Amino acid sequence: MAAVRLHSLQAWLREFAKLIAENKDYLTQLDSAIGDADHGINMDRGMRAVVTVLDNEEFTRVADLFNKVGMTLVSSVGGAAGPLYGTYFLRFGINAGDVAELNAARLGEAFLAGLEGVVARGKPEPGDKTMFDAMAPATSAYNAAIDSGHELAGALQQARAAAEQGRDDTIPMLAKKGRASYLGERSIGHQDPGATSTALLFAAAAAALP
Amino acid sequence: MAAVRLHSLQAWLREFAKLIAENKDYLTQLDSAIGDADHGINMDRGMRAVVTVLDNEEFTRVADLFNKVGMTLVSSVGGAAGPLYGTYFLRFGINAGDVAELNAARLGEAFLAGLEGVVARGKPEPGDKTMFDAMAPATSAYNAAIDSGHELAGALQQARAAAEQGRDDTIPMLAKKGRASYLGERSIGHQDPGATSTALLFAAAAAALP
Amino acid sequence: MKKLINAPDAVVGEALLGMEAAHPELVVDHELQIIYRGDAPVAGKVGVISGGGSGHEPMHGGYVGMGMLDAACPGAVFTSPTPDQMLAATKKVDAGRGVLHVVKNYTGDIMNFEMAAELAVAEGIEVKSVITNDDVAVEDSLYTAGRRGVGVTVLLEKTVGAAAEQGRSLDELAALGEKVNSNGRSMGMALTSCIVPAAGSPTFDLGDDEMEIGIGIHGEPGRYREPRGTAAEIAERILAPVVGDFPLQRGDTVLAFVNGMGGTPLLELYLMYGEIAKLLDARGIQIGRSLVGNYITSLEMAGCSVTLLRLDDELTELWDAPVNTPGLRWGV
Amino acid sequence: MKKLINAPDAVVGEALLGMEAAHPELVVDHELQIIYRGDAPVAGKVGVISGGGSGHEPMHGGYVGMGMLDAACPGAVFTSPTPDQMLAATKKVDAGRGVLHVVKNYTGDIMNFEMAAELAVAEGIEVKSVITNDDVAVEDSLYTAGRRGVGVTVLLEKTVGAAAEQGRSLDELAALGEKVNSNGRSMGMALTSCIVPAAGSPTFDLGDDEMEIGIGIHGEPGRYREPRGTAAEIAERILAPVVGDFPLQRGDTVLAFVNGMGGTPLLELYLMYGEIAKLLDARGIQIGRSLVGNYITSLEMAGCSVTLLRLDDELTELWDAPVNTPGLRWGV
Ligand SMILES: Nc1ncnc2c1ncn2[C@@H]1O[C@H](COP(=O)(O)OP(=O)(O)O)[C@@H](O)[C@H]1O
Ligand SMILES: Nc1ncnc2c1ncn2[C@@H]1O[C@H](COP(=O)(O)OP(=O)(O)O)[C@@H](O)[C@H]1O
Ligand SMILES: [Mg+2]
Ligand SMILES: [Mg+2]
Ligand SMILES: [Mg+2]
Ligand SMILES: [Mg+2]
Repeated sequence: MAAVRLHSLQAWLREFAKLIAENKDYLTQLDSAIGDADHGINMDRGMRAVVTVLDNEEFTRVADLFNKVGMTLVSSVGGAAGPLYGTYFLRFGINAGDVAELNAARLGEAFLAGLEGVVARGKPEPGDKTMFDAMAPATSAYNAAIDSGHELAGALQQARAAAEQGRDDTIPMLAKKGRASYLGERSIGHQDPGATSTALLFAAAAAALP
Repeated sequence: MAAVRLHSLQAWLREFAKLIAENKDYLTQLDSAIGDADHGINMDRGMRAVVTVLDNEEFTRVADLFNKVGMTLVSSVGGAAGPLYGTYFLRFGINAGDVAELNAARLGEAFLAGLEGVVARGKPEPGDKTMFDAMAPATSAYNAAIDSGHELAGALQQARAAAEQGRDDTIPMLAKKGRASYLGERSIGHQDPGATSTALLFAAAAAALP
Repeated sequence: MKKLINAPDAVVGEALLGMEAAHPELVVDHELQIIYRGDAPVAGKVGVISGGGSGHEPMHGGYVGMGMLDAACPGAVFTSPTPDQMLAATKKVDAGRGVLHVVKNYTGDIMNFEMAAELAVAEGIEVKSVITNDDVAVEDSLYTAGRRGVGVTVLLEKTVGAAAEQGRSLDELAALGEKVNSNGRSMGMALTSCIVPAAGSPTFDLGDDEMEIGIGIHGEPGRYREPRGTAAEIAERILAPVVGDFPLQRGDTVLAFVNGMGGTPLLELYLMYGEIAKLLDARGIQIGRSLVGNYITSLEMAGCSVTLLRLDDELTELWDAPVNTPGLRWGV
Repeated sequence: MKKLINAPDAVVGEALLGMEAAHPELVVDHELQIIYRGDAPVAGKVGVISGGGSGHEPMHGGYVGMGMLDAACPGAVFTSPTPDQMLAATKKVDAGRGVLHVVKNYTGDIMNFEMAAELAVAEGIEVKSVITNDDVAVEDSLYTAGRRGVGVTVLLEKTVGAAAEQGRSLDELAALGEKVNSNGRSMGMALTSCIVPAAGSPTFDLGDDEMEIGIGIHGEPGRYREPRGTAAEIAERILAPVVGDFPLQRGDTVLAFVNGMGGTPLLELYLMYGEIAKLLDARGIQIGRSLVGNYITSLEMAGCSVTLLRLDDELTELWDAPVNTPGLRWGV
């Protein structure tokens, strides 16, 4: 089975940065409706900082790469998304460890470690209308696909699809975490911005990792 | 020649109050363009106070009536218009004196005294784009008409026409006094609000005094 | 009209109820609409009063208190108060050493204060006036209404108020006031109009990409309109005429005052102050003291003005002297 | 977008240049974006820091100085600052007696301060946090993000800051902070939206005859929208839930704080204060202290909030204690 090399992981991050930049206004618009109109701005600031790191530093270990990415997001994003995505990548890197590549199964473990980091940091529960609602199904879908013998590319496509489904599923939810929760019933009918950026994260993975 | 009785003078003031009320927004609009958007509001506040005085007090002497009217305007209008119209009526009353009626010639003298009060208070010069530019020609026209043997009603019609002409003549003027002067060249092309209210004063006279 | 009001005509009177409730150390005459410091008249002190149209808060009511004004007379929004108010205030704050009237140079304010002074003098009170006319956006001439009084008014009320606390005479205070005025210059700009409550709609319309330079504090249109600029461009636009008018010399020390018109966030005012400080530095002008915030406003107008006051030791000391008013407070 | 800025991304950094120029008594770390009081760390004193998104000025940067905060960490507009900033500030203001973090209850602020505290503790600094969550517009529940921190934050920074000057311990200050928070409640409303500079357009649209009740300070929509009311109606709308939530009793004494959202003139805020005072009086609640003005804003949003803090002798004395910051200054 093909292993994911360091340059693919970097390509993933660059692709994520590109998708964020392309969807910056859209994410901010979604955040206008049920938040404070900055999610696209925040994520774009953070991912641009990540790209600068990728442009200027050499990495030979997955752990180093994602430790740096996580710290960069923590230091540059702020808001809720900074600690959440920052912790995601920090935990992803710690789990991946001192290696130069990941096989498909180890990638799934790293995805899960990232997800657990988000849960530890933000205490989201399923249905709270957060990025968790895209991240958890995507992670499960990926691991289930790998477990049942799919190829990396196919599994990532399933993760992407599950993330997008999870993102769409946030629309009817009543927000219980984050700023959208202040709206109570009025949060219903709006798509969660963080779930939307998480769908981009898995779209980037499906495009760049295999 | 018919004399102007106290009740006609009161009718003049009521008619002026009515015209001001009807033109309140218009005067304020004119003042928006070259001033601070309050001339109609100011004049209406003052003339409503005058009407309240007329409703509640008895007058037997012209001097008393106009002393009270002038003081009421001074106390309730503020801005530039308060002292100017206030002084106008104060001087009008002093000139008219301790009488119960005015003949046409004495009325002309009172108009002139009022005008001189405005000049003393505001130091306007002809062409400065102020109420003076309507008040001075109206006063001259009235006195010239009386001097040349016209009836009261005809002289007042000439005063009204001259005030309206003077009002229109303010349009091309470059303001040298009052707030409009801050605009310099940009004041050109706008009709002066004070000259406009003065035209109403003489329109009210033409309607109510004869 | 997006305002927190009950009825346009009631705005000033009802705001005075709030002032009174919020500041027990002040006394409000609701009938005549006058705000007094609670201990007026202050024995041995010349009284200092001011007044003008409402809508510029905290000026003037917010500057009543120890070290500034003894009384303020608010008029209707953007409309000079009446001589009745000024006369009553003058009588009440007079402790026998006379009363100084601080008057902004507007035809209405001048004429109403003039009438009040005539009446007060007739009643045997010594009155002097000091007139502020610091707005360099307006051409100065003997044959026109002359320059408007704007930002310097705040600085004058503070410094002359401090000098009054020291026990200076009416003549000395009038002279000091003229010194402050002649050492101060201002210029303002607007990004949006304001809405006079009784009028109900914006006094002027500005396109989303326009700004108005040389604006006053009453929603009067400015001297010219141009495409909206960056903060750096705007700073240069309003600072250059101010510096040039004195003209200030390298090595001069100033109090630099960046004032908000009411609708511009403090974040942006600080940003503007940074730009102004940079430009002053480039010209070799020292900033001795500074003031940033909404101190002489024009309702909810977005925009700012810059005022420079050339400082010497006397003015610096008077600026630093204790003051205890709702709008400026330190040293006590 | 009618703003005095150069570039949306540069707003906070450039405003800090202005803060530094205007307030020589403060020290600004431009790289990390931190505002310190010039004499930090203050020997023998527990450090008190806060931080949060920018756009609420004068909070928090304007509350740095003697008697309030030792440092403030501004984030991007409406975005929590990062743990780096908070960690650096914590290290710098620690004089050996620990550091109190004043945190408004927003997911982002909580998580970023949490990370900073973890890092600081790992470096051997004692850190405690006090969280403000006074906004009664938001339903409180263990299973949600809970109430937002709004107006009480200002009052807490003032009173806890005063207590820190007295030399109280970190534990005592944390306990005092909780006391302040649990004795304070707020509710806000908006007449217009604000515009986040980087977003460039209003966060929400409100019809000319609508208002939004239960608004936060980040342009978040409120709890409900209704036809625009009079000041008296609005006062009742926002005061009733505040009073009811405590609930306050006849005879209670409060600090009544009417706060402007940034775009509403002070004239109107005083008018609102008058309405609030009337309603409190009718309920038999005494006003012990008051505060009226723009203290915790939401850029140029028009609207206001009301905060009540139940006072006892301790809180009153701490409120009255000397303070010397750009945003609040008295007694020195
Ligand atoms: N407690 C939480 N757990 C997980 N995700 C959360 C939590 N709170 C907020 N989020 C996510 O963060 C997103 C908002 O991010 P962003 O707008 O950048 O931060 P902020 O809300 O501080 O402005 C939300 O759309 C949601 O998906
Ligand atoms: N010095 C002056 N002499 C005569 N009339 C004047 C003078 N200054 C202003 N005016 C008149 O006053 C009018 C403005 O009145 P108003 O709007 O009520 O007062 P303000 O300018 O104080 O707002 C002007 O249109 C002009 O006709
Ligand atoms: Mg957000
Ligand atoms: Mg006017
Ligand atoms: Mg006026
Ligand atoms: Mg945010």
